[in-house]
Amino acid sequence: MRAAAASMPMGLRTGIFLLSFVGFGTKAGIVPFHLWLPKAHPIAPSPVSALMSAVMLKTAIYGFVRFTFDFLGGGPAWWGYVVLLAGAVTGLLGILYALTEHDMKRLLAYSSVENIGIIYLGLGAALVFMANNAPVWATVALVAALLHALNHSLFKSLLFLGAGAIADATHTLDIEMLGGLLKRMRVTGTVFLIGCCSIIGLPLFNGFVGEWMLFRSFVAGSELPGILSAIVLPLMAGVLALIGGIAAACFAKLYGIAFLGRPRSLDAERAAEVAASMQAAMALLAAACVVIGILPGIVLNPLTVLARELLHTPALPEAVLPIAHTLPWIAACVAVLAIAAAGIRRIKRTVPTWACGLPALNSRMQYSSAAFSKPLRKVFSRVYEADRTVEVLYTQQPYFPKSILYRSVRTTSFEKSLYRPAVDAVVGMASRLRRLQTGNMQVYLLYIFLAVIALLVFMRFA
Amino acid sequence: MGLIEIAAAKALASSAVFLFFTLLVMAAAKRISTCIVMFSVQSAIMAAEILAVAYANKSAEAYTIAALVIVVKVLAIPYLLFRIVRNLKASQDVASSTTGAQSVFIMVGLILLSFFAVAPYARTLRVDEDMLAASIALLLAGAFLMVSRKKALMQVIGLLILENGILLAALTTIFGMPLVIEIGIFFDLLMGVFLMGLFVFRIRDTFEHLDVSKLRRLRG
Amino acid sequence: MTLVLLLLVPFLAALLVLTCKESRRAVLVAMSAGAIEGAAIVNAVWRILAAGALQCGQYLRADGLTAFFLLNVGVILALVLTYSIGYLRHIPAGRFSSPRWFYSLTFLFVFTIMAVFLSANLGMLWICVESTTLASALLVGFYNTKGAVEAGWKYLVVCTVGIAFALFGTIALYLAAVRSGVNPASALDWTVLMNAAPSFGVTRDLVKLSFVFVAVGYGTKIGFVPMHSWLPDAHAEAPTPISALLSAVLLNCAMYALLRFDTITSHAIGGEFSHTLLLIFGGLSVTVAALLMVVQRDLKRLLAYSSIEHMGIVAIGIGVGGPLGLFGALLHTFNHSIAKSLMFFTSGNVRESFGTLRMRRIHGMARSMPWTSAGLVVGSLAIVGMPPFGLFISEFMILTAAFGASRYLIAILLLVSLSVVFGALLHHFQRMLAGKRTDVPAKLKLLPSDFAVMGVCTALLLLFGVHIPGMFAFLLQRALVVLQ
Amino acid sequence: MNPAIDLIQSLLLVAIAPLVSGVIARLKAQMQNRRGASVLRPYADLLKLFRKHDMAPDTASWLFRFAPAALFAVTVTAAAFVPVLHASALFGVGGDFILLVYLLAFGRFFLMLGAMDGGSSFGGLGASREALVSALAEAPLLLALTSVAILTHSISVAGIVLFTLQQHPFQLSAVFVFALGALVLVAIAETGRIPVDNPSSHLELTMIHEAMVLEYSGASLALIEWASSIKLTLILALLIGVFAPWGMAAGASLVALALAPLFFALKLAALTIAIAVLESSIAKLRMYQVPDFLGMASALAILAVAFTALMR
Repeated sequence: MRAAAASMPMGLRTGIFLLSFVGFGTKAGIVPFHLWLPKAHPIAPSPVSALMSAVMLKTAIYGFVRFTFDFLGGGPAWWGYVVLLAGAVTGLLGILYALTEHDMKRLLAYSSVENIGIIYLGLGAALVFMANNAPVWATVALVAALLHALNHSLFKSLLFLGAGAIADATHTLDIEMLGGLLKRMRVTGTVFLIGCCSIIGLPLFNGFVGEWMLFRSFVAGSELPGILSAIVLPLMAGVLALIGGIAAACFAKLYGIAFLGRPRSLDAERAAEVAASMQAAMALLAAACVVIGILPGIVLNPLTVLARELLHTPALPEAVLPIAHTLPWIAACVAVLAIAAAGIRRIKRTVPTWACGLPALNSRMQYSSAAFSKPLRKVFSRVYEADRTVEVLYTQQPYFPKSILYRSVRTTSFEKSLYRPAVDAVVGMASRLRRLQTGNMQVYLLYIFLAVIALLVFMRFA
Repeated sequence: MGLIEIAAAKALASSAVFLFFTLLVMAAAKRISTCIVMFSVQSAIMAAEILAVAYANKSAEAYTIAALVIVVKVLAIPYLLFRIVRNLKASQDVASSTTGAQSVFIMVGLILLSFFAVAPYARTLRVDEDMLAASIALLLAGAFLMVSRKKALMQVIGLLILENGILLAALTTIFGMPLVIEIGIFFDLLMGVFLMGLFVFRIRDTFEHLDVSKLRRLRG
Repeated sequence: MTLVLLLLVPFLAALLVLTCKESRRAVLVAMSAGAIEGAAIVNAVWRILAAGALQCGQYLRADGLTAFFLLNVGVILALVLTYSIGYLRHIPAGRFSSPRWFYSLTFLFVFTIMAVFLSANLGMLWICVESTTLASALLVGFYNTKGAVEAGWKYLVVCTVGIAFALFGTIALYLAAVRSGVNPASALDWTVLMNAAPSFGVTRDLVKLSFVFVAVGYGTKIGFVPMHSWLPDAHAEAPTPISALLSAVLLNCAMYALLRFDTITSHAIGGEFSHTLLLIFGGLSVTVAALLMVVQRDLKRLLAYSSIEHMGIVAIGIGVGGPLGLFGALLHTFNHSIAKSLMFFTSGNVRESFGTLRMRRIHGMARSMPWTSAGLVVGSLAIVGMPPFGLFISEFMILTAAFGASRYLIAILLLVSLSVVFGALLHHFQRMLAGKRTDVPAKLKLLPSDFAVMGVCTALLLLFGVHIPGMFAFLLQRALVVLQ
Repeated sequence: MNPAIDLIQSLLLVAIAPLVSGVIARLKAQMQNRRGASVLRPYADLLKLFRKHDMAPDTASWLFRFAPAALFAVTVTAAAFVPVLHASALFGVGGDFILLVYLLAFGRFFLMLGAMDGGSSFGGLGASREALVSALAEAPLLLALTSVAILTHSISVAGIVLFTLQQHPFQLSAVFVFALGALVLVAIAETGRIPVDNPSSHLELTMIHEAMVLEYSGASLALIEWASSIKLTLILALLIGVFAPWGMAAGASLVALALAPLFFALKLAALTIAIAVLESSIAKLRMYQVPDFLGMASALAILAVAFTALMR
């Protein structure tokens, strides 16, 4: 296969690359082919969502890797830049969209888009390294991408299962209706927290390892001879950091609103822990997240073998090995310190939350999910286009309105400016075509006769 | 040359004109029964032609085909169609979307067009120009009738005329195809007309009219 | 004898089943006849593979290509018959619309289809293709509703007119052969024509003329745009098993006829002309069908347009040519037939449950009918060419062949259309699947047979997406040998 | 080099952190014509808080109690990355800047969650604002450090410091200027100083950090306050180490090691004065101008990275 691919003309190779990029990209959910993902996830039951995120997206990644790296054996640097760009845009838009979601599963689905973007960043970097004849770093980038894919399937499954548990316990996935679940569902809440820590790439959790290797390979990009790659790759570290930062905000919102504070609805208040089997499943995944996060060596080695198989390259460079040795020490250090710090303190009593001296707080006074994400939404308002309406109902007194209704519908400008016109054009054309199917059979017959005549004319000239 | 030969030669030479005549009558016709009669006549002319060819070539196959044409197209199908018309007890109007004069003019135009179209082929294929033109004219005329007449039965008749054109084309160029195939085609045709007749009844029963231009529930 | 048996079984079954007044007996007879026919097909395919080709008299022959399509018919027939067990519960009793009539007409239809594949003679081929129209027209109009009658009528007339052009084309080819010195008695025989084709040079124009008419004629039956107008009506109004049969078998059957003509034409005057024509039809079909899928309101019409699109893809595969293109095209006919059957079966369940196929009125499928929804999702993923389903492989082959042959325009057109289709299906199905449990009017109990059918379809799609079985690949190679 | 030295300098960093906060507060007070509290006041505060009762709101879960410990632990761990007296660190080879940045993010994440567990609107408000600042500060911080890492051919913090130390000040690439600019801006945002946040504010309209810790009391509060002063000192030490390490010991020379605290103290003093001057002379930015502020930092950082390639 590889030999056949090597002898193919460049045009064909490019064709295959672009095809597999778009084809697998659609399946993986890279922007701008991501639209189906957040629509499909909320419909599916939680285990299916988990499986979809974990396996289906990964088969797409696998397919792309297989085609681009194994079958085609890499290509010119611009392939890599295309993939990098796609990854950067996908990651950023994915997490920005996730930030504004209040439906837990939609949020997680958009976060899948983001993670696919991160994986594509690694794949793009690997392609650039390969085109620049730096197989060692290509291996690092590819291992990073594969590792992140693996990690993503772990923590995203965990989170989707957690979402399923919450749906079971509270019958809703709208986080504006939740709150205080950690107290009511201790195991679910704890493992969900581990999932959140993993997904935003905190050290000692598995998400960090993949991202670290990505960062490392981006920094190594500065050693490449080409000016362009030496600028673009390190800048991608900034993109990745921005994605990570927003992801932290996003999952702080998700966890903080859904699991912490006071319940925002009766259902959330009455929530109880889910079945033990479900807890066990989640706990297993959470354990995997932590183990890989602290001892990344156990997955790094097999993945390196795999990547070397794909790229036919030497082992990982020395420069990336220390992380595997450092993380356990860091873990130990943090653990000892945290235990020590926790040991100093003795919680004496619980008191009502301070309410500025007013009567007791209620759940409606808490920060809502929409409010939490508001500052970031405002900063990135160019990406979102919200249709806002505020209806204020006054009685007699002008300063004490009876009710204020605030409605905000988010449509993303990306969808508006790129897809809307395209979709409108397609639908317009389709509607016009639709009129050709008049229902009148005589017109149909006319079409056939016209086709014959047109072809006879064509035949004369062909 | 005996009388029969002279008659045969005459028939061959002028049959195209007769065929054109039947087409013009159909174009002008307002009643379905006229069209059915004209179709029968048209088929009879073709049968005569085939008989002439058969006689000239002493071909048993051609005789069989002529017999088939007489049985199926001159007698059976017109009979079937008449029965349908009678049983339908509906208006006999062909419901043309063009006026009579327009239809005739268009028909004349189609006939001229077919002469114009076959000119180059007639020479290379070494066949009689007006017969080939007639076959194309029949094709076009059938198509025209199907498109312009709104009654379901007229679609059937148009299709039959179209079919006649194809048959004529085959006859004038290569004296028809192998016998088994011809028989198969005739059988298919008969079944087709029978089925269409069945559907005409169903249309009348379910829609209570026979105007196919109003069958427009399914579209888009 | 092997070949005669293939024809005899469905024909006798059609007669026999008509005598069964009781519907359970009819089902039993039909299922056993189906089993016998299946065995006969397997036997025939086996023998064909062993012998290369089978001949029976002057007019029946089966070669590798036939074997491939026979297998296709066998699989779909089995699926359709099994599905019908459950489906027939809902057939209202009428004068001609009873299970026995349904089975009788279905077997008659199968009989004509088998005859198409077994014809050794292009004239016979035409007769049989025309017979398929006649046999299936009554099935399309089976329900005798306004829509069904209208669809049946249009189907009958449009296809008969279209097929008439194919007759003209056949005659033109016959003329060309006779004028090139082939014995008139065997000048319609396929092998004879194939051998004589290279000497058709003198009648070059005639061969071209012939192919134009054949392409329009059989193209009508295949559903190429702009001759496709009958197809959505017929597919939408026919009983669901018949829709599957039409889409999965009848279209392939017409495609088979066109493929035979294309091969002869390519041999006679080179592939340029006929392939260009196929690419034009293919490109037009794919584009128009993809666009029309966006604005469909009825589920089965949507599926019908999708069939047009896929026939366009097959035409592109043949038009691009080369071993890869042809291989992809043949494989695609098979994959499409399975995926589309699955889709139609699920649409049948939807109709029984919701009482409508208007997509706007269908909500909450995912909750209320999870298995059917799963079938729909698998089918639609397969139909838009997602890995790991079979259509991905065949589409990929066709695209690769197109890029390899530097047919960039058509390849890009195909890609764009595929994405439009993806968008259209997503748009339609997402709304149908989502929603509350309460949106569903009636609960449909699925029979084991329904599960079996959907399971087999899914398994086959997955199998062909992951690995093409060796025997099947061998069969396909044999079919390709015939075409080259 | 010597783990003992590394341990001592890390502990030193942790130990002097409250002092740095105290000095800055004192300097600010004096600039504002107040006498100000003793520079040792933060130690007294910590001592007092550690002895006080620890209270938790009734809505809070275990996370509320765990968050300060986690914050403190990761911040102290991060302190073990940064050379202070000797150009090495406890986490020398593996202690790279990426890990450092993410460890700080770790602490912040837990602090945000702890704040939200209180169930009042203040916690959510503070966490939301903190999320904004940290989301936007992470990229320039990482990019600026990336450019430095590229220039010094090392990703570990100790390695970066060692490289710079071995250069003559005038040998250093001009790119450092951009990196320094970016890092200073980010450092301000990260440590919650004016003009991004006001550490002494108790007005809900302006506060970020203070809003988050409103529900904390006793030892928990002590841990949080200590952790944030460690973070401040750590970042100052990082700035010193990366951009002006001269005077730090590199070899095993005892003289150099003995002089190193002096140099460090001088440079730290200069920085605290700079902070005090800055905080006394400019006003806090409006909340929605903070992104602009960080945008400038990002621009500088991007420029720094681009110049590393362009000026090779």
